[in-house]
Amino acid sequence: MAGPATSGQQSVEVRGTVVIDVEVCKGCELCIEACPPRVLTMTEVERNAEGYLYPRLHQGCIACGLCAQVCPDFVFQVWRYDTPETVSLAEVTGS
Amino acid sequence: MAGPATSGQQSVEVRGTVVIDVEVCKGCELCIEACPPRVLTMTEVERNAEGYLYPRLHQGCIACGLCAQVCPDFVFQVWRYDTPETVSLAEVTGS
Amino acid sequence: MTQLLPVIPSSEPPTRPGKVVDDFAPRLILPGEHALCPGCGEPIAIRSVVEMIDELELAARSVGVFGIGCYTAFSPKLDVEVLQALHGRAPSLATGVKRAKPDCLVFTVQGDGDMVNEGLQEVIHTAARGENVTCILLNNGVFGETGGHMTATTVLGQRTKNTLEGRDAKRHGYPILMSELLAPLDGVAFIARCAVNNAVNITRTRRWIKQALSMQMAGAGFTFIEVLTMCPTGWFIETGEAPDYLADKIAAVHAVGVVKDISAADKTAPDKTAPDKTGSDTTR
Amino acid sequence: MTQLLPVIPSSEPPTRPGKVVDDFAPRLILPGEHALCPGCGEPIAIRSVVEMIDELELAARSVGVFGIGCYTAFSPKLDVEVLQALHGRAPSLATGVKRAKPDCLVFTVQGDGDMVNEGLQEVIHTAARGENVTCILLNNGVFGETGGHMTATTVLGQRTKNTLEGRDAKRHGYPILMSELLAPLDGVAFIARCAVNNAVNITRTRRWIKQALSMQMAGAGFTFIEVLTMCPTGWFIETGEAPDYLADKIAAVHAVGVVKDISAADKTAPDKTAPDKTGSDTTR
Amino acid sequence: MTRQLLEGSEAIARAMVNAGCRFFAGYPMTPFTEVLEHMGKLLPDAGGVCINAESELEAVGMTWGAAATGTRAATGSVGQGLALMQESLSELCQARLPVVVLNMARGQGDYYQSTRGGGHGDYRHIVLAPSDVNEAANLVQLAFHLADTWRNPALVLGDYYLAHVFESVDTDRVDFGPVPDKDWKLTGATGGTGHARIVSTVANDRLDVPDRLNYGQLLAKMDDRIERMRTGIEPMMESFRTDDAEVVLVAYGTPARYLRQVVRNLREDGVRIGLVRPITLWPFPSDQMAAVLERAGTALVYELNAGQMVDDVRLAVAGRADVHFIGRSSFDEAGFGIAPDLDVELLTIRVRSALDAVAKEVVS
Amino acid sequence: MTRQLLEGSEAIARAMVNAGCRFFAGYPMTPFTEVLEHMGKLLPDAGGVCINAESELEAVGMTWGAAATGTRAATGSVGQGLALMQESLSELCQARLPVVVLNMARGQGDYYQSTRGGGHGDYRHIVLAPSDVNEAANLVQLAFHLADTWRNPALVLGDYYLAHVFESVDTDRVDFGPVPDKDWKLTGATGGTGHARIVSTVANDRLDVPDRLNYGQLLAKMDDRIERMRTGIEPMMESFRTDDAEVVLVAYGTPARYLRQVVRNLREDGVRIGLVRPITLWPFPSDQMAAVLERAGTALVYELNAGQMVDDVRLAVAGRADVHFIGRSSFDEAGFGIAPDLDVELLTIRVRSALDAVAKEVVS
Amino acid sequence: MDREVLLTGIGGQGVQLAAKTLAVAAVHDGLSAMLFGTYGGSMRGGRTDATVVVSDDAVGSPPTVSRAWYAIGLHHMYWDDVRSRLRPGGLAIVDADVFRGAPGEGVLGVHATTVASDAGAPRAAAMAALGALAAATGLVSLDALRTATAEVLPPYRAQHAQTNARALEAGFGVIPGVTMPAWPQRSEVSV
Amino acid sequence: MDREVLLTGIGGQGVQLAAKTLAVAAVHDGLSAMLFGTYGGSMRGGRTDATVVVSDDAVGSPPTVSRAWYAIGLHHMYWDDVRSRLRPGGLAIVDADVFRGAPGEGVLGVHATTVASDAGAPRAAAMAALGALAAATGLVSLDALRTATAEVLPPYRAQHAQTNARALEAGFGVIPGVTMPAWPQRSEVSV
Ligand SMILES: Cc1ncc(C[n+]2csc(CCOP(=O)(O)OP(=O)(O)O)c2C)c(N)n1
Ligand SMILES: Cc1ncc(C[n+]2csc(CCOP(=O)(O)OP(=O)(O)O)c2C)c(N)n1
Ligand code: SF4
Ligand code: SF4
Ligand code: SF4
Ligand code: SF4
Ligand code: SF4
Ligand code: SF4
Ligand SMILES: [Mg+2]
Ligand SMILES: [Mg+2]
Repeated sequence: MAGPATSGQQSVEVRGTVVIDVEVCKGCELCIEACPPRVLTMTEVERNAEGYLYPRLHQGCIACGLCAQVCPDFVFQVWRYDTPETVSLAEVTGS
Repeated sequence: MAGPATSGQQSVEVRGTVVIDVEVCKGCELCIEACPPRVLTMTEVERNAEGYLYPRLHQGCIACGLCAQVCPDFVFQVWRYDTPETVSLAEVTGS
Repeated sequence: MTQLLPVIPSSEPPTRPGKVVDDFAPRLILPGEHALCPGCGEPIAIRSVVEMIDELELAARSVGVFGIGCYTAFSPKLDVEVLQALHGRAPSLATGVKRAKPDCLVFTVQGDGDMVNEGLQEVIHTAARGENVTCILLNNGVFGETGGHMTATTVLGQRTKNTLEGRDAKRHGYPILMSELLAPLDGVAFIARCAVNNAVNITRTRRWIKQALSMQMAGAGFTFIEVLTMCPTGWFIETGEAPDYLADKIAAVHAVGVVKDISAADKTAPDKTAPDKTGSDTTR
Repeated sequence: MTQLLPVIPSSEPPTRPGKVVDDFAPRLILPGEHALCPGCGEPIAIRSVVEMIDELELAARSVGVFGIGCYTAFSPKLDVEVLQALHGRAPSLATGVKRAKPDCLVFTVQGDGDMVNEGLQEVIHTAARGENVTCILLNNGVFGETGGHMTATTVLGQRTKNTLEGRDAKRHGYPILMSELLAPLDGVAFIARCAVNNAVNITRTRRWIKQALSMQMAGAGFTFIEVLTMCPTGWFIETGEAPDYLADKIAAVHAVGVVKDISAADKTAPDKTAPDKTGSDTTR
Repeated sequence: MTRQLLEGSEAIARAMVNAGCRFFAGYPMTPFTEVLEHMGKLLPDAGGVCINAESELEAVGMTWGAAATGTRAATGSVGQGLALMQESLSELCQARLPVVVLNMARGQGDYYQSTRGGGHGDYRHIVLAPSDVNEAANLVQLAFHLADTWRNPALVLGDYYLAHVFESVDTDRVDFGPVPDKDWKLTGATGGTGHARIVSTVANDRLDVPDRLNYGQLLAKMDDRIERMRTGIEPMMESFRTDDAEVVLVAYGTPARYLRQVVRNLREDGVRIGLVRPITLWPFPSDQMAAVLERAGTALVYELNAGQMVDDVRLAVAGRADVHFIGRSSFDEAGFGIAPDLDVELLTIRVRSALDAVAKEVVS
Repeated sequence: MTRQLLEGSEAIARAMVNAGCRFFAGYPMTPFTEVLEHMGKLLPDAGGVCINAESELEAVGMTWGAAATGTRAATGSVGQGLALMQESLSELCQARLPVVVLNMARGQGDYYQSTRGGGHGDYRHIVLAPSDVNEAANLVQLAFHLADTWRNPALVLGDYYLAHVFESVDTDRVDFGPVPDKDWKLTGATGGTGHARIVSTVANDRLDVPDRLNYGQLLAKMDDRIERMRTGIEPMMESFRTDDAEVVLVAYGTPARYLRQVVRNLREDGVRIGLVRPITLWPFPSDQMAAVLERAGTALVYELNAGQMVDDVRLAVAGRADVHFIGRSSFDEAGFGIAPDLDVELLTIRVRSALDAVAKEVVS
Repeated sequence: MDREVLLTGIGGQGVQLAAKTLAVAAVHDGLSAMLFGTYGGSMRGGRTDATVVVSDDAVGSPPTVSRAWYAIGLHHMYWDDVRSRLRPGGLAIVDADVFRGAPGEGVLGVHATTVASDAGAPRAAAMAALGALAAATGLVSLDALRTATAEVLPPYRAQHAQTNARALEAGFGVIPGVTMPAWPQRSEVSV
Repeated sequence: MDREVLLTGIGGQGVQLAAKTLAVAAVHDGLSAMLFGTYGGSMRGGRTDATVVVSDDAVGSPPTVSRAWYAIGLHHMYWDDVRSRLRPGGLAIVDADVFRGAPGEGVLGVHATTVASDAGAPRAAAMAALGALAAATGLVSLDALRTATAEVLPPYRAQHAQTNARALEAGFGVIPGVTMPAWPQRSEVSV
């Protein structure tokens, strides 16, 4: 299963990624709840030109497209990799 | 039972009568059907000032008030006799 | 075989002692002619309303709000206060009257053209609001006043000025069954569909009107009376045929009966009659 | 215990080979910002509509008739032909379009204020007529556009600008359940109530919209889609709380599910879901 | 040219269909009802659609929808029904949709409604007022032509008489020349092209600034459009025996027919009197009328109302002729607009006494 | 006198309640919405009722019903919502019901709607146009007084500014003297007496001829009623520095406030300019205004529309002064009626160039 | 030359139908015609009037006229008004079966209801009276009237055409011949 | 004497609230005030502006003004228009945390967002800026502003009064003292 690492896991399978058009985001956070692997989090300080916080992607997207489906502002472009990428946890967390 | 005579009957019990304000009648004939003993009939030639045929009362009213209830033009005043009148058929029909 | 006895005089009160049990127009209708057609059902329905008001001793606290249709011409004959509304708007006027004078009995008198065509929205909102008024629909399935065209309640197959071959669902859509449409709304306390095509139905009409008015005075919420009325003129038939036409055509779709009664649940003998598909269970 | 992996860049397409499965706005929505509030459910609902039009390959024969509400400001962003109606009047305009161009897919987009307040009569008559159009109700229980006042669908207890202590039946009457109100009308072929508060409901929304549009193209008669949408602004809550508020408050009364489907009878596996009282059977 | 004895309503209906009208919707109201009825009979055979709408609001909405597809479409009612439609009738101007609206009015109390509008904001309908059935059959066709030309609603103001009088009439199609291409019409076809059409009261076209409507801008454009119509549409007026007139009657619609007789009668008695009859009520034939009235010096304005068109007459002459109002409301019991006052003898008396009053004024 | 900083909407609401208004119904539409909101807050405590009606049609209907019981009742909207109400608004005159109607208009495009009516037939609303919040608080009370006095609807024509500007304002009850007894009001009490009351648009009272309504007669009576109001209601007008003015600006409502500043500015530069501001728009203060304008010789009429009141100004002067229209529509993006043109500097330029143009005309 | 005919009665007497029959007949005879009917309310009793103007030229009159050459009265209720508008030398016919009170001097009473009833059309008194007027004046031909009776009925009342025609003919038959010719110069227009 | 203040920003920044706080405070200080706010649409982002006119006499200005003594800018989007209306010798304050681009010459940048955040009220930058304006000009007193913060909030947002007041005070504290007195003659109106 992809998604954020659960303690004990050695690697995650990353099936895709998203391009986030942060400038049209309105900070509603609907995407955060919708993301099954919960790899989206909101910025805490940075804001876009309209003054909104916006989401960032963490490693572990499964390309499910739910963020795009629930986003009222069409912020996401979702990519599915032709082949999933296996990311070693040690590598990405530097631990 | 009151109402028009059925062959063989000797007398009818007349429980009341109606006053018919023929000038406001519009000849719709609803009263004719409504009268249980069927003692109302329409004129065939005579018309009121507005040109309508209107109902006449035959002997045998039971003072049920249905004619008044169905009449859209409030043509009837219904009287209930304190005591019914028994009318001998021989007398009224002259037979 | 029955035989008719001779015609007797009927232009004067009898000399034999007795009392008047029905006196031309009822007390709350002013004497004299009115302008509605021969055989029209509307005066019968309106008569039933004012008689029930009289029975409930509410004559001096009632306001009737009239729509625009043939019944409009009848309204000035009532000895009950009348507020004339524009076509379709009576329920909102009734709302205003009731809110301003909550102790009044407030009712509307509207035709199917008035209520189900022009003013459908008003009555539904009034019902949903649970407004404590009684709306009375005189349903004849035509715009009588303007010449007998089809309304939103005209049943399939019914002949009207613009559906001379009968209303056809494909071309003219389906009728709205007003009592059934309102029934699911939470604000509605009582709904009955009545008819004035014969004495039995008139009796039920009176009973259900009385119940609706009583419930209003008890603050039950929105109450609704639909009365099927004859319109021989708009149906293009003889006056004498209209009662049967009503029973056979109209009431076959718009079934006579109590459609909703929130008070029935609490009663041992509910004043509720099963819908009657023919509307002609009668002594005609 | 889950642990978040590091943030990765997301401002550019990836270099790793892959394909776009969701491309910002769908094809029939023009790119760029829109003026609706953060967390508003309406763009999600409208997106679903145009995506289904695209799937059915009807983009070049569709006309959408818009009511007046917040969604109005969204309509010029569509790459589907749009006819703007006055507040409440969209179903009649849609009727005119459909009668003049029977081959077009004709749908309305209306809010609860637009459809259930101002234009209640229009949609009911259109439905009763069996008009072969699809009316889409975006129901958020408030007049979003004018500041969040109560509408005719606001559920009891719901907080709005003029019912800050919650809608109270005594003062403000009862809500109208639009899908249920229309269901008994004979002209109606399909009714479903959907919601866009989570991905599962969005998926059903899309499915039912597709069915309604397909049935229209097959000439089935009037089809109706009610979509419960979030309005955090009018509900005076945080955007993130709105999906749950919708499920817990609104959908508890306006239940999600297929309410009527005349085609279901003929099907072996009907596309019909039992009404869901919570609207929250979800993977949220 | 084929003339038939037709009721005005039927003649109007036939003329509309001959003008290419293919959609009609209305709600019964006397004396408009018969036009609706005739359209219901005629349109299906002509490949069109007539709907007995459930109300006036729905009628105008349906017509709006049909017109948006480029179909020649019309609706109507009497003034009271049109009062209900006022929001739509003003916004149809804003949406720039060419619909034709019939007002089979009761009396002439709707002049203000027709020419000033009771809708909101600035807008104008093109208003044509026939005075007999033949003219009605012509003007109703012209109404479609002008509506299409200017992308604006055009209103034909009739009355009970025009609806119900039977006359020998020609309803054949009249060719008023070409109209602009309806390159704005909705058929669905432009969807998915990136430039899907929009017909709107609040948005001009797809957004120029992509994220905001500019409704205000659209509203402000109306000033220009009104001005272009006012100057671009040719005003029409009939002058009857005004050449040497010292007093000129002003009336429109059916009353003008009666006043023509009055003029004939008075001329026989040597009174130098004439009649002008505006045919386009908007744009009002101000210049033509001013020219006639100024030359004559005195105008007597007759309307079947409390005085409405008289404003436009006064505005036209701006004090350069004496303008007197000699009309009033006059109704049958049912209020349908059959006017007991419309009687050539009564009107002759009325005009005579107005002439006397004017003469006295001049003397005193 | 107590002055508070209140938003115009709230001030108007308070003034209405203080005037005895006990029923209000409306449907949200910017910028009317806030008045509705404030009435919703105020009325229940005052023993009254405020209903958020489901639509404008229902709002005016409810108000009609409440007014028929003798309750002081009001409704309102913006011009667009009032367009929907036109049938009711004209028939309320026919029913002779004293309701107060607020038009918190968007811009000034509704002058015709207010003063000529878009309803059908002959009727007039009494129309009052305040130009600041204090005046609004006063005139809205006067509106109830006039409505009751004349048994006729009275309309208060406001705008976005009046609805939304906060000013220090006095909303206390103003005593305009007694009003006639409402011996026509419905309470049910006359039922069964043989003379039950009727409040109707089609029947005057119980039938005189018992079996027939005479609707036509009722309609025709309206001519008189209009005339009685026209002559009986005192017209109101403000004159500002017109004594020695050679050019007089004419404006009503909020724009007049800006033009007063313009007059001050231009006076500082020695321009002999003044301002007249009609306060009653119907009856229009024709005589007073004509006197001022004729003496000055030139009038510049400024309205935020394509030119509507200018008709009344022209009708008032009947050619005895030069009347130029210098207004135009001006809107914010949302179309709410916030006008970029309402800027003292811009208006000063506009008036100056009008003065130049007039001067040139005179020379050439 | 305009020849005005006024018809009056109460709702249901067939006044409008008779008027229309006359106008259509006139067109059949190559004349021009204008017809204007008025009735209170759409459906119910009350006054009903019609004005028909027949002309051998184009009709010059407006829809209603102050003066008329001819009048037909089927009911006494509003008759006085109509009668007072008759031109000197004109002709008025009333249904003597229905009329109460004096129809006025010089008015021709025809037992139109009886005539019509006898012809099997008890409701077509108006037609009988129209027949009589045509017979007395030659305003329109009987042939044209006969043709017109069928044309003026809506399809759902087509069955009445026959009876109406019979009443017309019966009424026509009551009058011995043209006594007051409408069209001196067109006397060839005859039965 | 009329003292005009223009406030501008985008929806959600609290511009209208700050304006109302100022107007109410002015009334508390015994001055008269007029306030007019505009915003595109009712509920959504976009330009939002307010004009406040404070006067030691009755307010003479109409609801909107061409020229102003003071301005507060919370967003750069529509700033240029506002700035161009500043009277010579007037004072403008902008939120330096949000502004992109040059606010213009002679404009005082205040890190209003930071100041407000530091005071525990991250959304109250407008209040901080208003505090700064009051401090620099003495247009209204800090006391009056404090009182006003509570009054201007609707009941359902009463919980924000405290935080708004803190932001106000923090903004007030940023400015060393009255540098451009609004009311020379009323210098007693001070903190
Ligand atoms: C706004 C408006 N539209 C149309 C009319 C014309 N009109 C008068 S009565 C009527 C129909 C009435 O029908 P209904 O209410 O069914 O009453 P009925 O005549 O059948 O008793 C119509 C359409 C009107 N008076 N007002
Ligand atoms: C005739 C009319 N009345 C009132 C309005 C004002 N108005 C604009 S949008 C709106 C409410 C819209 O509510 P809804 O349809 O539920 O849409 P939402 O904003 O909630 O999406 C109102 C009342 C209007 N535009 N037209
Ligand atoms: S759902 Fe869209 S608008 Fe909302 S926070 Fe996520 S990206 Fe931003
Ligand atoms: S596509 Fe979106 S919702 Fe799905 S995993 Fe990736 S970021 Fe999360
Ligand atoms: S019911 Fe009445 S109106 Fe009808 S025929 Fe009988 S008496 Fe006459
Ligand atoms: S009261 Fe009327 S219905 Fe009853 S028996 Fe007598 S006449 Fe017949
Ligand atoms: S038309 Fe119909 S409803 Fe009207 S009075 Fe005649 S019968 Fe009654
Ligand atoms: S107010 Fe509500 S419906 Fe309107 S845009 Fe905002 S969230 Fe959406
Ligand atoms: Mg009916
Ligand atoms: Mg909504």
